[in-house]
Amino acid sequence: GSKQAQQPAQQEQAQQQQQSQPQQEQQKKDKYEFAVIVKATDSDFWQYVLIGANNAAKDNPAINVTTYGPPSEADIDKQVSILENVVNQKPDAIVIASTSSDATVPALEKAYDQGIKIITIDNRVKTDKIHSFLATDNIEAGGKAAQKLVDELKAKGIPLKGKVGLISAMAGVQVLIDRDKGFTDKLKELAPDIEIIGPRYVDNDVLKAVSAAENILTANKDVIGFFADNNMTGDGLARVITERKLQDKVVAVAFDSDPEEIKALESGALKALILQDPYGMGYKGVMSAYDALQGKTLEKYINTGSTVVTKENMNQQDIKELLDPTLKKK
Amino acid sequence: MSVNTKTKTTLIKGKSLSEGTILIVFLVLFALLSLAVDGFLTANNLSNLVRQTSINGVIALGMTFVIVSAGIDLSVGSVVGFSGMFAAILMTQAGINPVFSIIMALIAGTLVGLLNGILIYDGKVPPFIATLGTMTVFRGVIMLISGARMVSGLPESFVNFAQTSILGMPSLFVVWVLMILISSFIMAKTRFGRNIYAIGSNTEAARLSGINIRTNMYMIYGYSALMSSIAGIMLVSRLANGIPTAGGGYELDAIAAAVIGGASLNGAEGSIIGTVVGAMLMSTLRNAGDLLGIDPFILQILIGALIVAAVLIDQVKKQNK
Amino acid sequence: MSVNTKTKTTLIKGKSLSEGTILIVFLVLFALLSLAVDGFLTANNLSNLVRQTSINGVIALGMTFVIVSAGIDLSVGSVVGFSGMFAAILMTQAGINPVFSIIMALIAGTLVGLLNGILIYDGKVPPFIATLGTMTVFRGVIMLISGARMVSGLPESFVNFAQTSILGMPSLFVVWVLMILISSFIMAKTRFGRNIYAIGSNTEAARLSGINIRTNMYMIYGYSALMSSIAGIMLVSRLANGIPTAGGGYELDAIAAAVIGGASLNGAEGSIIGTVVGAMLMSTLRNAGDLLGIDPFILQILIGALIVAAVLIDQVKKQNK
Amino acid sequence: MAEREIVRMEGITKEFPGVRALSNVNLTVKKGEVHALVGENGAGKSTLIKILMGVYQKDKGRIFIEGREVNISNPLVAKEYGLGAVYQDITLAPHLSVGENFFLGKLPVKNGLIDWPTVFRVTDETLRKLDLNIDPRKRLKDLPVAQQEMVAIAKMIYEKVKLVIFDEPTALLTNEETQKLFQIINKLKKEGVGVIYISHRLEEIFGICDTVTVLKDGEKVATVPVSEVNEDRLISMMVGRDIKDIYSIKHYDTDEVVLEVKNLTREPRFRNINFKLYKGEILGMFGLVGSGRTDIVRCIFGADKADAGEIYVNGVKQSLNSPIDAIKAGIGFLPEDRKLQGLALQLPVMTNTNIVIYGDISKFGVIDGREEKVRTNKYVKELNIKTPTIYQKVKKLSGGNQQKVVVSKWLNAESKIFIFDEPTVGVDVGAKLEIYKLFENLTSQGASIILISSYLPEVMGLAKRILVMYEGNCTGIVNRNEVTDEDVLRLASGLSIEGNNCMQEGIR
Ligand SMILES: Nc1ncnc2c1ncn2[C@@H]1O[C@H](COP(=O)(O)OP(=O)(O)OP(=O)(O)O)[C@@H](O)[C@H]1O
Ligand SMILES: Nc1ncnc2c1ncn2[C@@H]1O[C@H](COP(=O)(O)OP(=O)(O)OP(=O)(O)O)[C@@H](O)[C@H]1O
Ligand SMILES: [Mg+2]
Ligand SMILES: [Mg+2]
Repeated sequence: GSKQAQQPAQQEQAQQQQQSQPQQEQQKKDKYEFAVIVKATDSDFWQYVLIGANNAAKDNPAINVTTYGPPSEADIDKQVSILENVVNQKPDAIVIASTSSDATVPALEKAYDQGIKIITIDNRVKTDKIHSFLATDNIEAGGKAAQKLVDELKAKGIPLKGKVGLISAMAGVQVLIDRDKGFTDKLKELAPDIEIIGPRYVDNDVLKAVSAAENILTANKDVIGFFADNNMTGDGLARVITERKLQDKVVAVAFDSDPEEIKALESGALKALILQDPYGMGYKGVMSAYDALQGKTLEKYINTGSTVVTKENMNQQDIKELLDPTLKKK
Repeated sequence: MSVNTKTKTTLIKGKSLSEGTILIVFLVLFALLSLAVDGFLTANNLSNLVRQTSINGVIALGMTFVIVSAGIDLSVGSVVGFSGMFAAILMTQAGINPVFSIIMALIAGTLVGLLNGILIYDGKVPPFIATLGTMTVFRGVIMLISGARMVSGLPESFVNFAQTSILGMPSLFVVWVLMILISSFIMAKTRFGRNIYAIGSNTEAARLSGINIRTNMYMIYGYSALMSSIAGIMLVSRLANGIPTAGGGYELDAIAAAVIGGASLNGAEGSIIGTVVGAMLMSTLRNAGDLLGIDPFILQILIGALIVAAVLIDQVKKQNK
Repeated sequence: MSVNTKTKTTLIKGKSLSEGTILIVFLVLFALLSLAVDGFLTANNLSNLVRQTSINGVIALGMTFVIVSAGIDLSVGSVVGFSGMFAAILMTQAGINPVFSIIMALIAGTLVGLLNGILIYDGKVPPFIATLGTMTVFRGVIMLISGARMVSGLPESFVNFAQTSILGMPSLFVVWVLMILISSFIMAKTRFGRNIYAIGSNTEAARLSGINIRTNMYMIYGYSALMSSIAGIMLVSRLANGIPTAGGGYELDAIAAAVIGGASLNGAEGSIIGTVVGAMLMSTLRNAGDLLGIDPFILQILIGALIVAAVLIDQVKKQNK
Repeated sequence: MAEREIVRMEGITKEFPGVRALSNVNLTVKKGEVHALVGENGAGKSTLIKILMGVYQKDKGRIFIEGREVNISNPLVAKEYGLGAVYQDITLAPHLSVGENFFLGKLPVKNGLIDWPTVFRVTDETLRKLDLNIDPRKRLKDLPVAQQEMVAIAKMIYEKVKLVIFDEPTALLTNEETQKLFQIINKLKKEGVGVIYISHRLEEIFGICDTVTVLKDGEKVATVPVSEVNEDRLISMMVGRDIKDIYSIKHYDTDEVVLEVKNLTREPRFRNINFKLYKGEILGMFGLVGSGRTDIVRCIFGADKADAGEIYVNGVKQSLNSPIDAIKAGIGFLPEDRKLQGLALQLPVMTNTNIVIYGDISKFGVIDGREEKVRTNKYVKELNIKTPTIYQKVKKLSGGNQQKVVVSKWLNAESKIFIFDEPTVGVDVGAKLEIYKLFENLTSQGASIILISSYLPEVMGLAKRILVMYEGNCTGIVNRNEVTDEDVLRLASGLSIEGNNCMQEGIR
């Protein structure tokens, strides 16, 4: 099941008393309440995480998952509030993709001290009071994008000079900053003659991403490549390349996956997608928490990895599932 | 009498002084950019420019109706997203043919406007609050019906529309021009248009003159929602996908376009042509900023400053009269 | 006179009928939730609840001043972000001590409000546009000064503040209560407070009565910016980081709180206590939604509906009088 | 004499876009003098005093106060020089209490806090001294307009000024308050305060003023002691021609009932109202402020809903649920407050003139632009509306001309029953005459008129039958030939008059 059962009030009070003596010995229950909190509920990426989490609950009948998230990633304060409210409900475990690295620390530490199992995913939180952290190494993944871009240019015989446009979904978001940094550093290392135009920020709006890509192309005659650091920007970029039939002249690489990006990969508008494993984060996050409840010791950091997907490998079953985790929805 | 009395301009034959000012600002800017920015005055870029403006431009037309009636419509962005998502779902998951899907989506979107009208007229809820409510509610509805996921696999014919040209002009721009013509015709030549100004100027006097305020309010907010719905369809065609977050924040752009174009938030002032110039001014700035490679943050600061400056110049001009 | 005349309520000694309505709505909701939702009426949850409301609550106080003066302040969210980021940078990169950093940030933030006041009074730019401009500009400024990067490594003492309790109450809540007391004192008991109502009711009459509109406008927008700056500092302490996007969209929450609490966007109506209840109502809904594990989209729809419903109920009540 | 002079304005000239409002006007006011300022609508009276008060800036000319040349750059400066004004439109804050309005901008402070008890006590005392019974805690906008104006006047008196300006103060007042105002003016005069008094009611000028200055088309015609002119002379100076006996109009009343009202009730405003209106008749409605006249006609017009009662138009029972129904039934309504209810101020004369009939001059919703202009020009000419073009915003017209625009709207709608609620408020003699001629004209063509006026001479002069209201009750429908002014005033005050039971309807 995936809806939260209500705890009777008495039990709540009983638990409140327990709270004064932290780190009780784990009592085994036949039903555990898990809270999964994502950064936002409005995008495919986070929906994939939730699919993973819910699947884990379906695979393991002892787990009941309730999902939470603010409407948009910009609502950092709202996410902290949600976490506080969740901690107050005393679930057995919390799996959280924290928007901020610091803001959630107090609430998480409090939960940890109450004996709640804490698994953080996607973004590192600055505390040791967690049981495990599962995430993509975004700097490394950004580097992979640069590597792939350079490889493709070489394969096409395009000389490594000219310009590469960088379209970023939003300013001031840590994972994007990491991706862009990974990409920029690696590209400078591999092809020092290439100039990076951007980043152009587009408020995570596809239409604005379209305009940004168009305008970069208009202003610069020698654009040989593009990098888009999430799916919204990838969609916008793919649109422009398709419309202008630049598949053969410009190498475009983007992050994440959604149906539009997959199509673009097929058509060659995007040469590669750097995929994280949101499903895996959700699924493994819940499973790790369960393991912790069973008394197992977990690794402090699990790199959920990033995968470079191209037209060539996109039809392998494992990659297909990575591209579209809804295929795995139970 | 309120603070804003001072911002009012002389309306002569439906044209306000402000329009003139902003048109001049726009033309000067345009001339400067043509000279100073390589690649600005090219067919390609101009076609980009008008296309980039079209979708927001259509929304701003409906917003002008609302603002002239002394109202405000914060729900336009959600209506854009809602109608687009609705059409996308009908076309894909329900397999309904594009034309029919579009019609249904336009109707559904327009009904949101009707709801606004009912809340505002019958419920006497101030427009800001009523449309803030529907904005929030319908963003939630979009998420619910789409499961917060992108909807893809739209029919080719539909997706191609945004790419095609009609008489050498981008099709989206043609839609905008059509809507401009219809809207300015309504504003300037029809009874409904006059009623909007009358309601914006003095609702009580309008009522005592036999104007049916209820019907007109329904029509005003319905028209705004219809424009947003059309913009929503244009957006889906352009992006080839139904995107759950699409349209978020568009209300501020639309309001800014109308006000830069001389509309007063106190009602009874504003015109379609002013709004069109206002919308063009904003997107021209963004376009030129990108072409010049101006630091995006500095560009943002400049755009903010220019929104204010446009109105400021108009004020200074009026004072010197 | 415009459509909104109908929304006006009888103000007797600074209290409007609307307040009563909304207070009742709130109390009924609160009672229902206490009975129906486990874990709602616990010390722990109530402490969460008030803490979650505090930051938006402080912003809404300043917004009330602005709205009562018949203005609007869209820049509050950017001021929140700006003052917070400014303080964070001073504390970390400049190594200035927290208290001094906070003071400097409050001054810097308040200057944004002064700028709003100058644009609105001296530039005669309508408040909506002036503050839309500063909102855009200062979001750009935040990005520029922070390089669009999160600022971390804040002093422990500062970060701890948001976690501590004062007299058993969360410190952020204590700050809010303090600001509530100060604000309602100003509104009800001082000349400045009464001038705000006079300006909101009839600026021209206020001017002819020798009220210095310029000074008062500076003070009104300055006060709003000061409140937002304080909220910005509270937010940085709560989030333990200077976050470049922080505060985005807060303006709508603050406006909603004031209007739900009985303020009229036409000015001269509204009160601090009403706004406080309005803010509490919204966050209580969100809190209860979380506790009940309601689907976030449905929760969003409910919140949107309740914003409208609160005002609607008030209208219906007034009509039955 | 110079030491006795308070204000001297010399060579004042002022232009608005397209209008020369004043050219080379002189005006001197002495201590204890009540100086009348008269002239047609748009002659520049309000503009002149607004320049004195610093609301507008003069283009040319000089202003002296007690012999010293001054530069009045804004209203605050004027205030500091001891000048006070009550404008045509009341400039108070409607949302605030009476007491607070009294102390607007200078609320008394005690220990840093506003001293509310003093505010309300002092306000109450001042109002009482002027014999006004108004609760100082009430919100201004909840008071009737007349009381709002009395508050404005009382406030100014309280401020102890050297020179007081009244711009058409009696337009919104009824007899009772007008008398109070005159007492106040006499008191001010005795205290050596100078008064500038603007009015279109000439008998008031002769009642209380010492000197009169006549303006015409922005120029000064003459300044003369009131004792040296008579009413006819004054009128001819104002309008440039002779006008005699303005109330002498022809009557065209018939026996045909066009409107019948039975038992109309809307609690708590009025109850059991019965009357008939005949074709071609002018029916007067008289009463004190708040007696319910406006409420009655608003119900007839469908603007408010009645609790009970029936309305018949041409013998057909009507359900008048909205103004739209009333307009269809051929009723036209000129509301008493033209700014709030009659006009779309920011819109051009043209739109205001045609607002009711856009449906008739449009095909499929598209307006016949030529017809729109033709009609507007016709009424601008017929009613002699002073406006530079038909595209001028109504808000830029003078008060009287604004009123004419409202009239033109209903003429244009070809109504058969006209309800005029205080139609001549703020209208000059010449224009009044035009409006009366219009009544004559309308009735001659078979239209009927309900004329509400708080100005007794007007009602007595124009209407053969007068319905008198007192506190929501009809105290009589009298025949003007059978009663005196005093009788009508008695009825309006709830007293009966001898030998005349007027509640019957067969007076005619
Ligand atoms: N703000 C303004 N802008 C343009 N024209 C104006 C303005 N105010 C007044 N006028 C014009 O100046 C002239 C004088 O107007 P003013 O209000 O002084 O007349 P008035 O003598 O007071 O008339 P009334 O008896 O109708 O009040 C009129 O033609 C009027 O239309
Ligand atoms: N005593 C009062 N207290 C509050 N409001 C009042 C009072 N008397 C009248 N009013 C308001 O003033 C307006 C005019 O009142 P009403 O229609 O009863 O008077 P009237 O006979 O038309 O008088 P008037 O000469 O002012 O037109 C109405 O809107 C009414 O609600
Ligand atoms: Mg005048
Ligand atoms: Mg009346």
